[in-house]
Amino acid sequence: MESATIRFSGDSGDGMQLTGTQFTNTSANFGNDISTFPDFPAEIRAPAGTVPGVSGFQINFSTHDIHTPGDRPNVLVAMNPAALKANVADLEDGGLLLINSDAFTKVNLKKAEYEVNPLEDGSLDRFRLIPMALTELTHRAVEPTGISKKEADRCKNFFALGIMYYLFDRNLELSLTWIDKKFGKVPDIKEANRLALLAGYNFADTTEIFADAYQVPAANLKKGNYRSLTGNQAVAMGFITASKLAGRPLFYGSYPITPASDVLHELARHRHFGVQTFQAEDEIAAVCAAIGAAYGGHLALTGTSGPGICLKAEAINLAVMTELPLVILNVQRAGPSTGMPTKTEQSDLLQAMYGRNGSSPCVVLAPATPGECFTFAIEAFRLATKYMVPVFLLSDGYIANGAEPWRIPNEADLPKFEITYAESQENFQPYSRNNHLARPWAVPGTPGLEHRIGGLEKAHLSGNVSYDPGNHQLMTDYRAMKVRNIREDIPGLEIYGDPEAETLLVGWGGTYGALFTAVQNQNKQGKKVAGAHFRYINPFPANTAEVLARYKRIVVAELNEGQLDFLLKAQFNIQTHTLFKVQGKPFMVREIIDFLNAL
Amino acid sequence: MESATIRFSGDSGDGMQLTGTQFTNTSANFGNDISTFPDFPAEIRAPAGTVPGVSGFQINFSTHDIHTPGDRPNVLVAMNPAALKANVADLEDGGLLLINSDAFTKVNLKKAEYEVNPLEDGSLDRFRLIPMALTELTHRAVEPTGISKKEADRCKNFFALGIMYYLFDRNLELSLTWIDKKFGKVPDIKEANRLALLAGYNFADTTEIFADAYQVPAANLKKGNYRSLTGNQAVAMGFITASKLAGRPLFYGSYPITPASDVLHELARHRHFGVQTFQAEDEIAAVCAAIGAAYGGHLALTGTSGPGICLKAEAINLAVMTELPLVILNVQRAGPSTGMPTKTEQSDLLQAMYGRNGSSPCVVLAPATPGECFTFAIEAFRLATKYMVPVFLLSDGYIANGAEPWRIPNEADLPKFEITYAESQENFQPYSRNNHLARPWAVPGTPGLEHRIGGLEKAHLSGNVSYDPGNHQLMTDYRAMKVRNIREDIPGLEIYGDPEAETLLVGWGGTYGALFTAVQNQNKQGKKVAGAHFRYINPFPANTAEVLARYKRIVVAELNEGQLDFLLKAQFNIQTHTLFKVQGKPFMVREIIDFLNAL
Amino acid sequence: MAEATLTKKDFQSDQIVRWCPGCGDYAILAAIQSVMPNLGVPKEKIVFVSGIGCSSRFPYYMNTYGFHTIHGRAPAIATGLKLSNPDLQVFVVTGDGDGLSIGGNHLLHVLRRNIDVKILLFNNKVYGLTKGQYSPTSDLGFKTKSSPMGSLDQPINPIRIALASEASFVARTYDANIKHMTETFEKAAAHKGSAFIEILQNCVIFNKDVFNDIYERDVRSDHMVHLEEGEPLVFGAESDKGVFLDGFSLKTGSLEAPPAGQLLTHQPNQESPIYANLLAAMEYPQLPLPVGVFRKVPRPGYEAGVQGQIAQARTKQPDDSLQTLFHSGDTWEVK
Amino acid sequence: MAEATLTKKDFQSDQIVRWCPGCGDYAILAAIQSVMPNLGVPKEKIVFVSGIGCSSRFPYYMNTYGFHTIHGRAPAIATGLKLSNPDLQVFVVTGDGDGLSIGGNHLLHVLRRNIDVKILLFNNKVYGLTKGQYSPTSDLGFKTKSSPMGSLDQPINPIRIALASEASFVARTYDANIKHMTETFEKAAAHKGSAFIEILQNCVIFNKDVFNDIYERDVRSDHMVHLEEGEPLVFGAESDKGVFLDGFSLKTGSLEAPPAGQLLTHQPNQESPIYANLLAAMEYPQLPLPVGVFRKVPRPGYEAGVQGQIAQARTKQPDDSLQTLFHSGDTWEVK
Ligand SMILES: Cc1ncc(C[n+]2csc(CCOP(=O)(O)OP(=O)(O)O)c2C)c(N)n1
Ligand SMILES: Cc1ncc(C[n+]2csc(CCOP(=O)(O)OP(=O)(O)O)c2C)c(N)n1
Ligand code: SF4
Ligand code: SF4
Ligand SMILES: [Mg+2]
Ligand SMILES: [Mg+2]
Repeated sequence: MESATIRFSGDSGDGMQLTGTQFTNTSANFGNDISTFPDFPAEIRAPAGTVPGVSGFQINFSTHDIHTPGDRPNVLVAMNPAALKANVADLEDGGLLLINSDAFTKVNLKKAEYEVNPLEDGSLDRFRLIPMALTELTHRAVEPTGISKKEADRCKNFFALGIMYYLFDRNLELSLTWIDKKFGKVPDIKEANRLALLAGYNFADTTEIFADAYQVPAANLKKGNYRSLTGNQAVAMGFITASKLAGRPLFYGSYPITPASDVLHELARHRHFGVQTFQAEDEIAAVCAAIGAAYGGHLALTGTSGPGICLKAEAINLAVMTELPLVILNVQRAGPSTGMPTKTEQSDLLQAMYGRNGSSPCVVLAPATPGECFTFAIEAFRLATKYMVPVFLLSDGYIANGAEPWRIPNEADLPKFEITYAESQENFQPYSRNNHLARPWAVPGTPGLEHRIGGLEKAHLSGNVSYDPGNHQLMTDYRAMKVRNIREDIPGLEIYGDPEAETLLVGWGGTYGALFTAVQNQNKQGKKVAGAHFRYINPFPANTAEVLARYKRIVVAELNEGQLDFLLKAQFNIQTHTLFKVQGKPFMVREIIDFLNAL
Repeated sequence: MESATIRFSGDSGDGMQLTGTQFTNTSANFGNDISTFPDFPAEIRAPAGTVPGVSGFQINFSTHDIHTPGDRPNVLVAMNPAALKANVADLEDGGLLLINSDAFTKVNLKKAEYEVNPLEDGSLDRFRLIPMALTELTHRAVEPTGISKKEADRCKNFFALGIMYYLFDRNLELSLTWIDKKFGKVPDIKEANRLALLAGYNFADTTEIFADAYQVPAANLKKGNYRSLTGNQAVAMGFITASKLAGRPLFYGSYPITPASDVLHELARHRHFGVQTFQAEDEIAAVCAAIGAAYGGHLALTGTSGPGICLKAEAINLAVMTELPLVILNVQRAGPSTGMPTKTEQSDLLQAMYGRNGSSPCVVLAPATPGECFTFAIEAFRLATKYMVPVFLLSDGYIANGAEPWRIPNEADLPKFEITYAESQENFQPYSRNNHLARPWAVPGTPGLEHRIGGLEKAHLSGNVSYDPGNHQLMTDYRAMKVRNIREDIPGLEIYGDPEAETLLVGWGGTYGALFTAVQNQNKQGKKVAGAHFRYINPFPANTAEVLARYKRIVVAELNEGQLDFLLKAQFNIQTHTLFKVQGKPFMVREIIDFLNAL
Repeated sequence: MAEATLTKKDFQSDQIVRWCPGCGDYAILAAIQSVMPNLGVPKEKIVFVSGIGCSSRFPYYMNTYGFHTIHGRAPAIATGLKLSNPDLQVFVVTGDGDGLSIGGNHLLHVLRRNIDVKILLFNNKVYGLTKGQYSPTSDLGFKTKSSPMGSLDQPINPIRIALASEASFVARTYDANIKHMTETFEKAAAHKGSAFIEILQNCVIFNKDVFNDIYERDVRSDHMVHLEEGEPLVFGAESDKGVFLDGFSLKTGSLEAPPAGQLLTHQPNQESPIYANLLAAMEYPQLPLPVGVFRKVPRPGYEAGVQGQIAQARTKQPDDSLQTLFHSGDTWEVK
Repeated sequence: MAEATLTKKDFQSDQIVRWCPGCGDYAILAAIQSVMPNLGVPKEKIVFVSGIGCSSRFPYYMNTYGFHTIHGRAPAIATGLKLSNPDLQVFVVTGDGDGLSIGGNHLLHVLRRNIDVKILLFNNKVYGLTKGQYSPTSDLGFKTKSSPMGSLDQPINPIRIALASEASFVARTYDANIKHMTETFEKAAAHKGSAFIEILQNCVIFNKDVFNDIYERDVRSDHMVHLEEGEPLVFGAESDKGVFLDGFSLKTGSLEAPPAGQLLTHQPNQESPIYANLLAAMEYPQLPLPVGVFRKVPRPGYEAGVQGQIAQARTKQPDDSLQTLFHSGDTWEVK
């Protein structure tokens, strides 16, 4: 087998995220390329056993390069009827369906709103159905530890994991070590989980429920040390790295919100890097505190998700006017309004571009993969501090929670960027500009640079309040030019896929994996398709017009109603074919291929 | 003379706004067409005598139709050196410059940062300079009343007004009546102002400082009753009218902000129309209270200026999701951030379109003149309640404070619109839709319609919370279609100017007067130019694509960095020539003509 | 009268309740549902407005009108609703995060205006919905994912905030006592004007049993004092202890051998805020925690004020025709 | 030491002051400028952060660092600044609208966190900058352009809000008394932690002389009581009257023939908020208005807490190299 996709699904309380992560780490360690997609229930804990309470974790692991967690699982593990109901439609025909038959009780069937037991009505016939008394088997396995029934119940995810390890011929070592570490302080629980894992593996081995174990050999990844990383972890690590590279402390002002909260949690654990996390009373205070810290000379970051950006808009404009370096992280989720907080979407792009009063240019970046969340976190601060400008970093729920193997960089290979504060001087001009139009970063505490800034229009050079018409035009132009000129400081738009293509598939941010895979797939089938993916959106790369002009047909695919499409049309006077999806879900590769084929 | 432009300028304390308004009313009453432009100092009262403290009021009055307050005054009244300094550059060559020479003291010259007295250094030679001892003359005129020197000082604006009345052969009656009414309770002040006005008039008459009085005959205006109206007054009156027409009370939730506060003041005076004004603790509470009132079945309005819209964004999205009728008035001012609060700009258009997370369509309207502020206030509520959707009404500082004669409509000629609330019924479906896709307006208190709404994605029909991917797509599409379909319910884009034009001058909102005048002017010179002005921006009128396609050359002119231009390019795949101005000032007709000539 | 026959069941919606098993919210929901039939208000005149949080899912479970709004803004939305429809009975449901963190300012202003809405603040001293960060009522040193080394934020006391906001009705109750909740809610509903009720609520997932030291059955009588109008502040299993004011400080002592100072008698109707502030300063474990109505004073209602101004304006200017409106300035005729 | 030689003039910026002639803000500016040289802090370490309002133009006139931010948000911006640079001396300038209307929540939270910033709230009971609408401290019935029939909003008392926000330093002073302002500002600057100072300020344009009944020279001694630590609450031109606590109510009486109750002695250091709340309840004309320091208690500073956690974390995990960070999870090698 070249690659396989497993989805673990169960009740929120069944530990499916944990099971998925264990399988991910083991496979990654084994040398597969991987990509994962956790699918959480909506934030309220739904009643156990119901469809809204189902938690899922999908992993795609492969012997070659992969870029998506897979469209449809080859194997589905369903711990209860609700999990089956919520996920079975995605399982490929002929796929392996592993079910905890103990959970298919009358009560549970009713909770999942099944009228008849699907295990009995033939509705699952097109799958390789394997019902197993997982609860029962786990209970028996952990009996020697004498733990309670309830505690025993909670071990059944490890039993299921053991089965999967057998099926894909994986080594148990990593998970056993993890169990040791995690439950070291509660020996009987540790032992129970150990026993469950081993029992699952052995049970699969001895009962011959599977014809054979599959082999998904190690991928041919670039040499190096790897770890698995979600976008949220990566972005946090990137910000800390930026702080180390710049030699300035990181300040994170935030207010909890799904799916951005984990960045706060992650950064809060890193006080020993000098990181300050400030959990503010709301998003307004969070961004304002960050602006205060930027004024104070820190690497200032604020992070949230869409609705929080609404609240930060007025203050972001203050940073635009005062030309302070500020990075704004938006882990996008499905909107408008509260929308679907746990679901992914790319619909906050135009908000980042235009969601403020007045002419208010900010830099807009969008990492394409979990790994790029790391590099773009650094890039965001490089640009913010070099150009004294707010920078939006648009991540999304999909890459924020999805994981992929990340090749650990050498410190020496990391980009450098230098920060200089204004130094004591006579006749300091807070709104003078250097050759790339940045004003000086003058940090309070520096003797001789005492000056006043604020949200009223500033006079060129002196920074005094000015209502002069010509000055307002000049400053408006400066603010715009400063951002526009960043074109010269960023890489050009790259093309992947068939060099002779006539069709260009264009996307941005977190959809990269699916688009890339679709192009690969098309090329394999001899279709003349290439792809270009935007990570830099404001400004667009310098060669954008030229690249777009090369193709007969431009297809724009995004998870919104056409926001990048809109920007491209307005700026480059092009016509496009468009594939828009607003369903709170990432693209399936199939959807893109079908669309391209139907053109 | 066909038309004339006078600018009164003086210190904030000199009563220039009052003087201007008097001249306006008298001229309007006389039968001229008029257009005015008050130019307030920035909001803090600057020290008397300085340039930032100068207050100006320009009026253009004419014997034919006019649409702008005039580019450059023919007559400038400057009450002190600062007023001269701030305004003299605008006076036309050969223009009449009336100056209060008493104010040109050393101290005042210094406050205005004049090194030498401009009355003496020949720098005003290109004007018809008329220095007068206005202070002195006024003091003498009011002596009989025995009022204090300070009080006497405050009468000199009426002295100046008297001079202007003589110069343009105006009747004093209206102003004398006004003085009677206004100062009725303080007889000596009343008498003093009367004396000052008469003395100014008589002084001009007897001293023969002017060769002759000018005649600007009455214009040929449509028959009817007229009054003069600023955009802020008009919009307030329009909202009250909407409330009367709909038979539902008006609720205005607002928080004071320049230049929108006067709408709050104006509406607060109309409690007897059942109007509720709620001065909230901030803009967020203001829009939220309005949403509560919309939910409660009122005509709900919230109003502010740009920075306030930032704060309202999250709540506007709640109205989008809950599909409640809400009108949002934005009296635009120069941005970004606090910007220049007293100055005009059109730079919040894209914010209205895209300034929220997610895909969040709202209707966007922009009245073109002070008078249209009235009709579009009604139109905003007609659309909001018919389609159950938030509607932005984009006014700006220029039309909000500028006045023009307004032909008082007959009640019978006003548009009708009907509002229906959902009635008690079984199995009520709060997210069912009528044939124009509006959901029912179900007001709490109605038996049998108990239901729950909120900001989470709603299930089609039932309105329950839904995370279903297909439902999210469906509802996203409905929200967009609902707004898009309004195309069918609004007038098409009209063309003015040369019917055989090859060039189309396009604008939106408050720049109409200048653009229209420029086209008229070009046509007079035989230039083949036409104009089209957008009042409906989202959706654009149904015939927009077709109209734009008719012209070889499209020129977009707006007071921002190109926001309408951007929308047109993205939606209609056109190329444009652009004239953008971001100076906190309206267009001068000359600028547009020059631009067109240079094409 | 139709409403006279309503029962608790009539107030249960068809939505499955989705709080965690064991969450204190269930008991609060049950108490509210059981109080509803007693209000004498028809179902369709009752509206629950909430913000965002676990607690704020509340309206979905009530078979009344309901509006699950945005984070922290429920008081403002309720204000507009109540001003537009003064005869509705409006409840606001909020949490310690929703109401005191992002929404603190709206809470303050709705209370000072004395808008006639009943505000139920579910205080579980944590952000439940976003999975367990510390809140403005969390204890100093509270360790959460966002405060792994302990919270540094001095907690605020919701009752003190409500009193400083000039609230006319201020009470505290707790999820472990349905009867006490029921009585408190009924008193709040009967009050004309804003009513603020803090409800101690157990978040079994992220701040499990944080109030158990105070309100568990076996300690309750010693660690709480139930406020009863006109009654002395007496507590203890044997009702043998009292709360005494000595100078500016409060202390407890036995009734049999009373300490120096004056035994407090509960006077929620005092116009001056001094007495209520005194009670609000009582915090466990230094003193028993007071529950019940801290303050209940008559104050003019805002809605009535608005309606009064409209009526008065109409008396003064009875003509509200459009023609009069249009002609209300200087006008002239062109012939 | 360079800073020792600073004078008031060094703190005057080159900007023309643009308040209305007669505005109370001038006196406050003069008082602040005269206090600056005495702080022992070099000019470059002083920052004035303000919101929006007439009062908030303040930073332009100070020759220190200054940040004129956006409406209501100065406390939050000051928080970030102070956390990033704990050795700055940060002042926040705000108004009754900026600080208590739109910015009420940030004020509350900066105070409870005890961030070491000095907050000067210019209370003129009106929105000056937007030309005269009523504010959260305006009197009931106040007629303005936005309340032509009189305001219906119950005013709040800034001191009570600050106390409920757990502020560690709370004071009131007034623009008519430079000496009192100067002393109060100096005390605030010396306090470690948040300091909140309400300054009664005369807006001569929109709320002219609103405090004259209280603080004009000839009535001042009868209508105000100056709080002095350890001294009895005595007032009157002859210092012959006192403030007495009788049960839960305060009253005034002659010292010679004292009424029932206890003459209050000023104790701003009381840990319990009861005493300070008592003073905060004193409002003119029922009682003389207290000015001076209401409360001043030691509390741990937030910045120190953060720095402490960083230091502790570094002791525990001294290795802050990037390689260690990158390798901090499960890793594997591909060869
Ligand atoms: C603007 C905005 N910011 C943040 C959030 C995320 N959020 C939802 S609920 C909540 C806190 C809830 O805490 P609390 O009010 O105490 O309610 P509980 O869940 O504890 O009942 C937060 C931060 C949001 N929904 N909207
Ligand atoms: C977001 C926003 N809303 C409203 C305003 C308008 N505004 C400026 S200052 C102010 C009130 C100022 O009152 P206060 O704080 O009492 O200051 P004062 O002018 O009385 O000193 C308002 C409403 C604004 N600048 N920004
Ligand atoms: S997380 Fe806590 S508050 Fe939320 S439902 Fe669960 S137990 Fe209740
Ligand atoms: S309006 Fe009032 S507060 Fe503002 S500067 Fe003038 S007097 Fe001072
Ligand atoms: Mg909570
Ligand atoms: Mg004020």
